[in-house]
Amino acid sequence: MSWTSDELMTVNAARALAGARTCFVGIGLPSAAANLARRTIEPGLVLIYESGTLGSKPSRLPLSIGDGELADTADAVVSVPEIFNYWLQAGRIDVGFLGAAQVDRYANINTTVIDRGPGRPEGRLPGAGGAPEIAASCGKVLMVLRHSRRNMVERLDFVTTVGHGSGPGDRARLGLPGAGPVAVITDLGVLRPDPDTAELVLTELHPGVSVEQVCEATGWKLRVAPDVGVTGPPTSMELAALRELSDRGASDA
Amino acid sequence: MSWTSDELMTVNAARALAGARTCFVGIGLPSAAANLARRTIEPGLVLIYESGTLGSKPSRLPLSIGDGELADTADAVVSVPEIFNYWLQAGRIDVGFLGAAQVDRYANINTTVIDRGPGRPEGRLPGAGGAPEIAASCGKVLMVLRHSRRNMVERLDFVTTVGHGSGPGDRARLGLPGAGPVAVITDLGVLRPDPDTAELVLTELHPGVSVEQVCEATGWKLRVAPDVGVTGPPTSMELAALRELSDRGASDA
Amino acid sequence: MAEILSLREAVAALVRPGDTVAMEGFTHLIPFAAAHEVIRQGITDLTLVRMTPDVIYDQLIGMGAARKLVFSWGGNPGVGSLHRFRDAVENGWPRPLELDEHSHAGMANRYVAGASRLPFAVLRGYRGSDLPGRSPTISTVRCPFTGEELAAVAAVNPNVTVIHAQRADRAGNVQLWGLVGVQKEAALAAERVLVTVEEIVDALDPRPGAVVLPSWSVHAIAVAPNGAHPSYTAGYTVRDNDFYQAWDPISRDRDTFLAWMRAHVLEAA
Amino acid sequence: MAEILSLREAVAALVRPGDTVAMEGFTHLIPFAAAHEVIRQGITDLTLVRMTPDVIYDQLIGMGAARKLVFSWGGNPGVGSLHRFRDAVENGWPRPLELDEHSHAGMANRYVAGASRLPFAVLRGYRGSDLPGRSPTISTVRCPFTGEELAAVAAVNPNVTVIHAQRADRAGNVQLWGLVGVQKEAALAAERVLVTVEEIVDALDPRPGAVVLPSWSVHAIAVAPNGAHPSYTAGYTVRDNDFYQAWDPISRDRDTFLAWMRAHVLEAA
Repeated sequence: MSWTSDELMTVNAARALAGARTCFVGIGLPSAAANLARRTIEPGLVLIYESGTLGSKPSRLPLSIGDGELADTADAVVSVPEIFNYWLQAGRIDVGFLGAAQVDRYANINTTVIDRGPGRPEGRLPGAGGAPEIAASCGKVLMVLRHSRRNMVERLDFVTTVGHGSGPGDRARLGLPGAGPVAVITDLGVLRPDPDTAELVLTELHPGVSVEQVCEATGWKLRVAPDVGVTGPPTSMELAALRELSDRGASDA
Repeated sequence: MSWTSDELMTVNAARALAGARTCFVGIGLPSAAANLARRTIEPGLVLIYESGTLGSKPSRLPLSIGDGELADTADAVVSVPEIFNYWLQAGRIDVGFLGAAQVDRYANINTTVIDRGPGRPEGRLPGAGGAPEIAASCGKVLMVLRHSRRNMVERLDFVTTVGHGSGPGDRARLGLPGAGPVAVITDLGVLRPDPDTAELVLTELHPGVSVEQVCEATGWKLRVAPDVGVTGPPTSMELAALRELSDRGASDA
Repeated sequence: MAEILSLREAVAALVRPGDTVAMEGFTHLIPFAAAHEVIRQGITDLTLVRMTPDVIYDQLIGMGAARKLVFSWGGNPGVGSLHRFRDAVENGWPRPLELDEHSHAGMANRYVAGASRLPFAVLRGYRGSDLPGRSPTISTVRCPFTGEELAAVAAVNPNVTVIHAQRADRAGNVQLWGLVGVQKEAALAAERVLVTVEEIVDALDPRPGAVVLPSWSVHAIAVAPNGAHPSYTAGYTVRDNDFYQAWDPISRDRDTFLAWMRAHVLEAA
Repeated sequence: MAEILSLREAVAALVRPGDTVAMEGFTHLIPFAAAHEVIRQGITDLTLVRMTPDVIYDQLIGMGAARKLVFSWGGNPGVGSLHRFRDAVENGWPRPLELDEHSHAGMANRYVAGASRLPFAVLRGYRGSDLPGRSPTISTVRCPFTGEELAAVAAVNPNVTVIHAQRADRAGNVQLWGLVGVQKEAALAAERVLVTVEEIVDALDPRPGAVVLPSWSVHAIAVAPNGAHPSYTAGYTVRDNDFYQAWDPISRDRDTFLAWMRAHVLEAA
């Protein structure tokens, strides 16, 4: 059986949701992962979208966070202010699942602007969306993005969303209640914050990926766990579920 | 045709709603008046109850502000926080209609405690309810209560709700956006604030009531308008509508 | 996830002596059955929170379950005074009752802040009123943009909120409709949430005006048919207006009250 | 009371050059037809407010209608960038675009404050983010009870809010359901409210999940069937996902964009 690197990423992102009860699903790749988790490892996972749906059970991947099926299949639909104030901010959500344009070694995120160098205008990214408060208030945060030196950078051009700030203790100092990012899942492997330094460390490679490849694709000098592991290959069931989902909708929801 | 003094009060309270589009209906006598207005002088009047109903059209007088018919006949039912924040506080309501336990010459209201004199415990009244913010935020305020030295007092034991404070300019100084009380309708007549002093002045007597009677029933030295008028007697239509309402429900809603 | 328990089990599991307890329901859906179970279990020293204390708190206060009341309007709606409430406040019977007193707008916003896990809420309220002088949970805050001074009220976060709803499904999702009052906010403000329902159904078909509390926001559900009586449950029961009127003479006298509670609450169920 | 007008009349009556205009709808119920009418009437110098600018604002911005954008996420959902938005921000074409940029939580609360007629709202937000440094409408406030410092955001009070809804009755009461987003708050925050609807009906029978805006909170209603296209109206139309994908190549190039707008907006209607 063969698979693409995007499939490896999504399957592993879904696996990271094992044990989660509720997930605030950010726009982008997270929606594919969270929907796959509901079909595989965590069938009871409650999907929460910032468009106001609690407990959506879409039959296909939504193209946008406002697809009608998210509302039609939800346990409850609430207003956007309510979803942010009563549900997210109140700390009721176990996992926040985010994509990102730029990530640094402390899992901080930039989705606002790209510095293109002196004399050139800033490049525009979509903006913050729900991310700053998702990352602040969920019990923990998962991130999923494609691995490249453009995405995994030495220094963010702008801090839209705080992961671990400038290191240990920063979240507490800033008054961010959740534990923050616990894993960054890419198409090459999985990075996790070192418990002592909060710096992202390569802890797992996807099958067939080398440490050198990952270091090469990372914009900072990436630390590698001494006992770096290899993620289990996608099972046929995982792939079948993912492909069924993707056939029915967009893969980059 | 004959009528009771309570009927005189309610009929005149209803008449005071002429021209109003929306009315925030306080608990107590105001509900009878507002419902009568909908059946007589102002059929399009939109009744708003603090229980969260916008546009209730009850067929009988509700015993409480939470009777099911208020919700069943409403254009919209919203939560209690919403009714206070988005509808009342936002200044969308033309008239606030309040009852009161104690009123002073500036139409301030006490519904909290009664001072029973030295060594005796305070007498307990029900409390503020919605009144402080109804009186603050509605375009104008009407009040309805039975006239007695116990109710119309020289000095309030407690200021629960500000009418005109201690006189002209006080509402502006306090930042109260609405115009405040414009009429106090009792079972003896109608008092209105003097435009210059904001003090309540007797402007109209109900048919058969004398100025002396009203002064006698008022706890402060009541000023009387030079051209004090007499309210029109209840029409047979008003009385019939009121009696039909009352027969169907409680008269002191 | 909500557990479906008997009312006795649910109250025993969730309500503890000394707790701050909110029983909400704005005239509609007042959780009388749960309050009676609290009385039967002798749970006391409670701080009771409720916008409109009503007959339900008159009963709890008269039975000595409360040390403090947080509220905004305490009357028998459409009837008159709450005699047990007044007796406790005026005469300390059966025990003194501390008060924290607000306006409705203030109380509603205290629940909103609680549900949002903010320490306070902002409103245009209390201006010129004597209420702030009596409450440590009313203060002011200045707008950082306009300089305007506004009222601030402290969040309410009960240990337990108790509400009554039309129904729940077997997974523990709760559905209520009609006048929904401040129940969502009161529930989400609490550490623990107990919901009594008219019935458990297989599926919650959508209803106009319904609020749904997902199972994972509720801790215990107990079936209590007619559990809001003498209040009502839209679609199931009607308000027993006669009872509210009958409560006036029952509650005026301490002994009559106690005899009634003994016969109808302590020795019932 | 809401007046029922043609879309042309309603836009002409309510939207003025230089206005602050919010067109809301969180993916669902986006008022495209009204936006196109604004473009056709050449109303310009607008400050556009919207949580998720989306294709609707890409079109207004690309046609030069906006001088400023207040927002929290500006992309083509599920597809990619908004090219006209980026061209305006990065290259000032067809005119420079000033930005006031928030998070979703911040924007949602700005509307809540606006609807409540408070000058600001409080939230736990923006902590550690660079966003406050770029926006004059983000500040802090201290809790008077706990001393905690929280984010404060300035209220948004548009001159006009434009929304699309399923239907209105002849009296001008408006009903919308499905994902209701932030439309109630956006409407109630505005001085003037314009609602386009799929149809006018005799009576609004109650619907699960429906929000009703009473006639007296709305200023003009215009019938615009399929008026949310390429967005959708639950119960009436489905989202045109193909259009969102097609918009990417159309909007990448200035001339292609202008030709498309000429053919499909300016010369349509």
